[in-house]
Amino acid sequence: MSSRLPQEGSRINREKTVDFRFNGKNLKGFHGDTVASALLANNEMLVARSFKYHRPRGILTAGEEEPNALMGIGEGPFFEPNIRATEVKLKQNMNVASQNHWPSLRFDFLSINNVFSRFFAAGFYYKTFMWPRAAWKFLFEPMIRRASGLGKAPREYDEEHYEHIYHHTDVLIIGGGLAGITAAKALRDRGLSIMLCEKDCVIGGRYLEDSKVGEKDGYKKFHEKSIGILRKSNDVSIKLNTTVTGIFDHGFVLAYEENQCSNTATKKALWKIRAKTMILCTGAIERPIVFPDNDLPGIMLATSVRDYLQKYGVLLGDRLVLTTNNDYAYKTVIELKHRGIDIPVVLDVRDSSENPIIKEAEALGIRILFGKCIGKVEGKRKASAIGICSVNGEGTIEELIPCNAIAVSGGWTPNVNLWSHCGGKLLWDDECGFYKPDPENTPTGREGETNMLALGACAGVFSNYDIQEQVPRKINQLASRLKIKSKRYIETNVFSNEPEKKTKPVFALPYGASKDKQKRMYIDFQNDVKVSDLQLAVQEGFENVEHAKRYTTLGMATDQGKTSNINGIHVLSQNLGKPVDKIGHTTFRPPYKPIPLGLIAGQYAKKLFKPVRKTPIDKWNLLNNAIWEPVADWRRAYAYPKGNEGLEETLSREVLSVRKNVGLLDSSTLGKILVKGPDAGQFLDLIYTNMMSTLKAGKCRYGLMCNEAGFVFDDGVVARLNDQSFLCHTTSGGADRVYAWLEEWLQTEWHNLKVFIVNLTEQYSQIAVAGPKSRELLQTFKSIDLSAEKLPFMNFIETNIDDIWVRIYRISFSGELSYELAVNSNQAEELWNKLIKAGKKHKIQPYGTEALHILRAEKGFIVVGDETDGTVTPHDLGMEWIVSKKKKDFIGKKAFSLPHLNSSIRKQLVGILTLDTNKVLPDGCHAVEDGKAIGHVTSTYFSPTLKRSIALGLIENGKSRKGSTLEFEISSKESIFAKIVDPNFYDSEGTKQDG
Amino acid sequence: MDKIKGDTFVDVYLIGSIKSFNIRVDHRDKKSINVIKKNIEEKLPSIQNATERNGLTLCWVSNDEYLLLNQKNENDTLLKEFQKQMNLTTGVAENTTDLRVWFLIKGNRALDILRKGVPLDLEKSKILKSNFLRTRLGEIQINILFKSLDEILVSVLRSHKDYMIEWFEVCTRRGTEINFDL
Amino acid sequence: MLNIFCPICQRDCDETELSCGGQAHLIRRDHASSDKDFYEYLYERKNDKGIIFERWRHVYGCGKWFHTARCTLTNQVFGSYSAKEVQPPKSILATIRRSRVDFKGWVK
Amino acid sequence: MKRYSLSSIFTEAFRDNLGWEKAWKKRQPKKEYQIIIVGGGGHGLATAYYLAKNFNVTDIAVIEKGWIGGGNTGRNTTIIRSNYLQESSIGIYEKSRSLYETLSQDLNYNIMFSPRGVLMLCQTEHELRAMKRTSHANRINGVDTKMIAPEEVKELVPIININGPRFPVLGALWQPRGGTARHDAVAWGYARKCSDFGIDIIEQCEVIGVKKKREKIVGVETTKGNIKAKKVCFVAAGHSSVLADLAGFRLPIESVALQALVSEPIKPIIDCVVMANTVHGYLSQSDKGELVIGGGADGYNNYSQRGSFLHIEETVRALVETFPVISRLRQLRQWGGIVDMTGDRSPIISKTPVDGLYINCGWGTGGFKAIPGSGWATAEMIYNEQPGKLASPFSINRFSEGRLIDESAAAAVAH
Repeated sequence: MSSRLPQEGSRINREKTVDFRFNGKNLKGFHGDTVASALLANNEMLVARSFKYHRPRGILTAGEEEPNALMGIGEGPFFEPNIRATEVKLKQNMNVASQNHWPSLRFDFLSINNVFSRFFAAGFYYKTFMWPRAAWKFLFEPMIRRASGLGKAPREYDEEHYEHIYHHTDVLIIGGGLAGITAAKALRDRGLSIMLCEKDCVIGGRYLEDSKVGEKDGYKKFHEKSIGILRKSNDVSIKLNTTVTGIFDHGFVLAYEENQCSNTATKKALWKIRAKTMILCTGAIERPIVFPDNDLPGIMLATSVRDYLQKYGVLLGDRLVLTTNNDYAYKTVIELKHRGIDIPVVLDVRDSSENPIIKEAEALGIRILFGKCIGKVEGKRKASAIGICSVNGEGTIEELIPCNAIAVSGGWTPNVNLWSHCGGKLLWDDECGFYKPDPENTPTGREGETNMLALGACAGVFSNYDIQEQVPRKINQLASRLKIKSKRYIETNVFSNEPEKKTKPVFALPYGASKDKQKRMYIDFQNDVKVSDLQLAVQEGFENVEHAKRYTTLGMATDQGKTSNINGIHVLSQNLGKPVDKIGHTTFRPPYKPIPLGLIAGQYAKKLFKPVRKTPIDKWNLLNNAIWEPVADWRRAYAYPKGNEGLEETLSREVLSVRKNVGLLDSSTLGKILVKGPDAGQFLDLIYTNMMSTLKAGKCRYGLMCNEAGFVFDDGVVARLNDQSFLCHTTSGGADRVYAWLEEWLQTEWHNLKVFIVNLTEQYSQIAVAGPKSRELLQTFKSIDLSAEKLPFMNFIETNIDDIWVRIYRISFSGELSYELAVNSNQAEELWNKLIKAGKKHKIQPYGTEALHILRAEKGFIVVGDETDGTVTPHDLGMEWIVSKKKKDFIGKKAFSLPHLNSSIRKQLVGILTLDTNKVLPDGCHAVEDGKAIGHVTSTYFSPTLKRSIALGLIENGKSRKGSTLEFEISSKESIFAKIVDPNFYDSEGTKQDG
Repeated sequence: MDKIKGDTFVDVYLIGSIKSFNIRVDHRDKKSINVIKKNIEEKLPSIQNATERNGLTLCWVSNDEYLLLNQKNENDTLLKEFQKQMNLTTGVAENTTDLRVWFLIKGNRALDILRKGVPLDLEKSKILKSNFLRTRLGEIQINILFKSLDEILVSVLRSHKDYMIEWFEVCTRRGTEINFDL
Repeated sequence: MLNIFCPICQRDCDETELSCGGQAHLIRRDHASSDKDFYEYLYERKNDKGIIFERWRHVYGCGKWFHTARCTLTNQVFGSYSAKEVQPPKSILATIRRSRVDFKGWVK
Repeated sequence: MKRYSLSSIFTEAFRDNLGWEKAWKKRQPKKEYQIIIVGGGGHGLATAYYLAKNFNVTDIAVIEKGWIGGGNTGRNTTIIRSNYLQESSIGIYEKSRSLYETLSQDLNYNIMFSPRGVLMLCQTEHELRAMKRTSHANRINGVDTKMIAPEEVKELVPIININGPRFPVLGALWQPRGGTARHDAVAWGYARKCSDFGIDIIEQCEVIGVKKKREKIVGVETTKGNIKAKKVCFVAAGHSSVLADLAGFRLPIESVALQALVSEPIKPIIDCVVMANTVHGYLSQSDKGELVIGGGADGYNNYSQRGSFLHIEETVRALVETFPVISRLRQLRQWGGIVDMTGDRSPIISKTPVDGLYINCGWGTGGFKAIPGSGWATAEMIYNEQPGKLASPFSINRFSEGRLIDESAAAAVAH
């Protein structure tokens, strides 16, 4: 029966009660309570069901190492499963629900697994569920999936706001306990920027709680003085409620700030810290002893019992038994005895101990038995009595002691996770029975230097006196290693020196436990891993610690083995008969404690997910009902439907308006790269497959770019502005890629060429004016003479439209008479509106990228990305004319000579006309010849111009198949037959575009 | 200059375009460098810095690249001449006014905003008044020109304008300041 | 996350500002080279488990390429040097030997 | 070998499970074997298994420098699919997928192959066209896939964010018989059968030298002494280049870190595997209830089995956009493996310049799904001393001939 004391609790504010609901029951707690302390205050000791056997679980600890008390907290968009009740501060009207049980926490149907647990030993699922084969998908797996998984997943989108924050610091101190505070005081005022992260909402850690027992009030003054010193020094910045969750290469550290104490909404931030040196002061975690029935609610770590008492004024029970292998745990029973709680017996597994605390406990009338441990625990959903047995032997019960709370302490495990994340190795300390940081194999920074120093409990130094002795000395050594010349730090040691005798490491008791008892000795409480499971793993050959972990799922639960790993390794070593340090340990991986996926996404979610690049004409497109299509990061107008037009209608209207009148296309996303210098021509000759150096000023030439493997990866028109400058246009998706490609060649290969390039993609917008009436439209602006002589095909002029400077290219992607107008982006919208207004009488229509695709397909022009897929050469596209024979060398030339790039069975670009003109070949369908695919369709549309379907495709030795009919299989039952023709369906002589 | 709306802990103004030139200099001969020295600035800015003289700001972008900003219209004629001379050398001076859009961040927590997206060390002590940094903010490239620690000019590609405005709206909300606890 | 010094900007760059260009000091094989040389240039890689010499580009900053020497097992970086170098400079090789005594030198 | 079944579990339950034998026997290396497989991961063990099963060769040693299944076999996101584009890729991946269907029964070891389906999202017009082309190629080459409309995608995956706004889902390529399997069980299942066939599985035995006589393999030098063999096959993804270096030749491979992460276990929210290539992230839910999340490989050579947080961030960001409800779920653990990346992102199953030395590597980010097929093809190649139909497209000299098998073909949008 857990309850609240009338007074006490350093963390709670008894004036402010907090109402909350647990599984529908309305309960009360105080401001400052954690959900766990509030539950205990309301005698809610049964809090969860374990993962595999659905055994009843109670609160085991008071921190983030909690394996049992996982709750679903919040509602609607703020609901979150699997939260440790020991970590979450209680809030008004908070809704808390336990998990993983049906129909209720008290009566869980699935606890029948526990009844038949003998059939569900470790790894049983590898040995069965194999017959009948289909049953796994329809019967066994759905059953297993519904039974497993702890909390329910949230159903609504998350309203929480997360942020990423960058921070650079010379020294990062991880942990604000005695070691952390002393290190900060020692390092301050030496010209170093220091950051200290503490996961709790106050700094001080363990020694604040310990200072109240027996020691006079000296620590309070010492604590106030320390905080005063740190607050005054301006080079120390402290972050509370911030847990360091991961150490990465080159001093990159992740810390999760979850500020529950602030009045603003819980602020969740991921701190990305770059630290030159890190000081690990993460303390240690108390370890349970593994004894029969050690998983019943009412059993808690000794120091956690004291934490709940001193921090929240909560009693785990009023008749408590302690079993321990160290002296430190006695503080718990002495504290309880001071409050009149009945301590029937203390079972000390050691043979004896002379520590004064033993005398003090006996003086208070506490019965202490040495060499004894717990042989069994009675109680259905709560501990009600314990059976005493000797540490040696198979555990026959000597005496039954009724009790309603059991405190356990098997010693302390240094918290070495962060040390091991990035290269730090560990040493097994056989006397103390734990792994600690190996000073010879430390984590290393960028220059291979040691960049982490472990101090205090996480390095195996537990007593406050020793910490106060060693930390200043270690910091002065660090300062000299970092060549910081400044005064040595010395401080008087306020702690009394009571050397703690080396505790005898103890893990699983009784030593000779019977087979039956071993099946009730739990190592991992959440995944129900028992001593017998590890024995089975060893028996079946899973001897390596990694194999044993994966076979039994030991330490794979949400607490990642914080309270179970060391016990598990020891039991494994006993079964293998090998010393523990020969066994090794499993890998510590980030995050130290689970962090929300939304936090990892940070502010770059919802609106800010992947920037949308918008052209200067985007607003107009938006107002004119454009359908958008993502092209790389841009959004381009795909089509401009009018009224309730279907897509087909829109596309044919847009295509026909270009064929008959005049169309306007926003092609501002085109890449525009200026290449300037005396060697510009020579450089472009190396980049393109055709000659560019012979291009005359004022003229344009279409160019194809291949990579070294000979495959086409971009194309576009190159215009020669003057003898020193070319302006290369690239595809929209390829703009940044091509710019980087050219910079790479200039900087790393041909750095002797006198050439510079500038990426002007967004300096200019580009508007295509295409159609028979395009010249007439542009002529309405007095200042320009666009006759065929003045501006022949593939030429450009620079002029003005009203007062807007434009460069008009006579180039055509639609096959019509067409111009592309380059204009400074700031005036793009103004020019676009002028053209729309002037074009009214020519029935001008904007057209989108899909209409453009149809227009160019009608001409048989290729689109990089549709006709090419990274494995296509110019020869495959039938563009031998664009591959210069004269040039000595260019990128791709060597590859063209490779055997496979010249083999006869290569796929070649062809036009494809279906016999039934109304049938449109589906996207990507394949031509089939006696059951084998011999090519595929790359572009396929219904051509409004030709009133029939057209398609382009890459077919094995396609050129020699001109005139023949091929079968295109479009489904297992249906094929379409089509004739192979020349890939130019419209005005093949090009009279329109040249006119 | 309209201010980004919202209850923010720092003021952000959208400036729009500033007349600018992308400059590339050829170190093989001193011609292109001398054109800059003669017309713009005798002492070229050092690495990661910018120099400012009567409305002309010359920013170091790379070992052979500068960004020239002109915030006074009287300099137009001078700059036209500069561009003509420059393009006679093997260097480049290309008008890139329309390429970028500029924002002004004002307030003593101006640096805090950048620390939510820029991976650099933006500690007050490490920043010089004349710094010009080109780096990453979230997923886009950004230029940062320090007028003072409380007044910072930043620019992004014009196509990222709306994204940048939304980024500022999200990251400058009051209550999301970066602060320490002790 | 790596933190590599950009020799042009003279400052450390977070890995997110950079992009890696793979093995350094490959010799470009043009049209006159043998198929074998061309294969080695385009596809064959040392891919050493230990010290490697690689190319990085400061994409979000100065946009320049540069080389670094790095250990692929511990991510220790021994220094950055200019993109124009055809092989690792003496100073870099010396830095490596100072902390890696078993370093056998750079192999083409 | 004691048969695993419901009845054997029943009998063992009543004698404290003391009857179960070692899954695979612990062996020390003999002086000589007919064949040595270097690498005790899924591919290595499968090669040994099919050598014994298909060709009755059992004088084989599988030597592993760490613990079997400890390399990439224990670090992947357990996805199985065969909806590839190129015919030769379809050959080997579909062979694998079909072998996975009955692998539990063949090995008498429940590898929990659950064909819950694989969904490849199309979020741009370009990607939609590319997936349609793949679906036609699949049908013609006997792989059961089909294109489905956004509404069907929403039905299959209720938690998906179908209409963007950033990248609305325009459709998806659906392979109903794709799915996942328990990766450790695949390694242990093969190991158990190999051990039963009499094949020696030797752990903690690292190859530190290769013995050759005039370019013909003679044996290998290991941390447990020299072992002679007529044929040796390197099957050690991540360390292929290190071994090739010992044998005196180089490979067209770069070893990079590929990272993955799992969320805390929750009740079932998604049944099939969803891959969103436009935003670079894929996700499935394990039987235990954890969301298994993976994305793109890191960008630089790396043997440290840990990667940069950058890629975890990008992958999670992509999936929080695609499945907004997972935003409040918590990441439980992240890890990295070392994968072999080849020039065309396709594997290498090939003879090598050294006579009698074969190699199986280059699986990049797609190795787990290929384990049975790769083992089958490699066993065939080693036994016949000539690559068979499945393996021949993946020879090393394909690169020098320019005969690339480019699966990243439907590359970025360009128009």
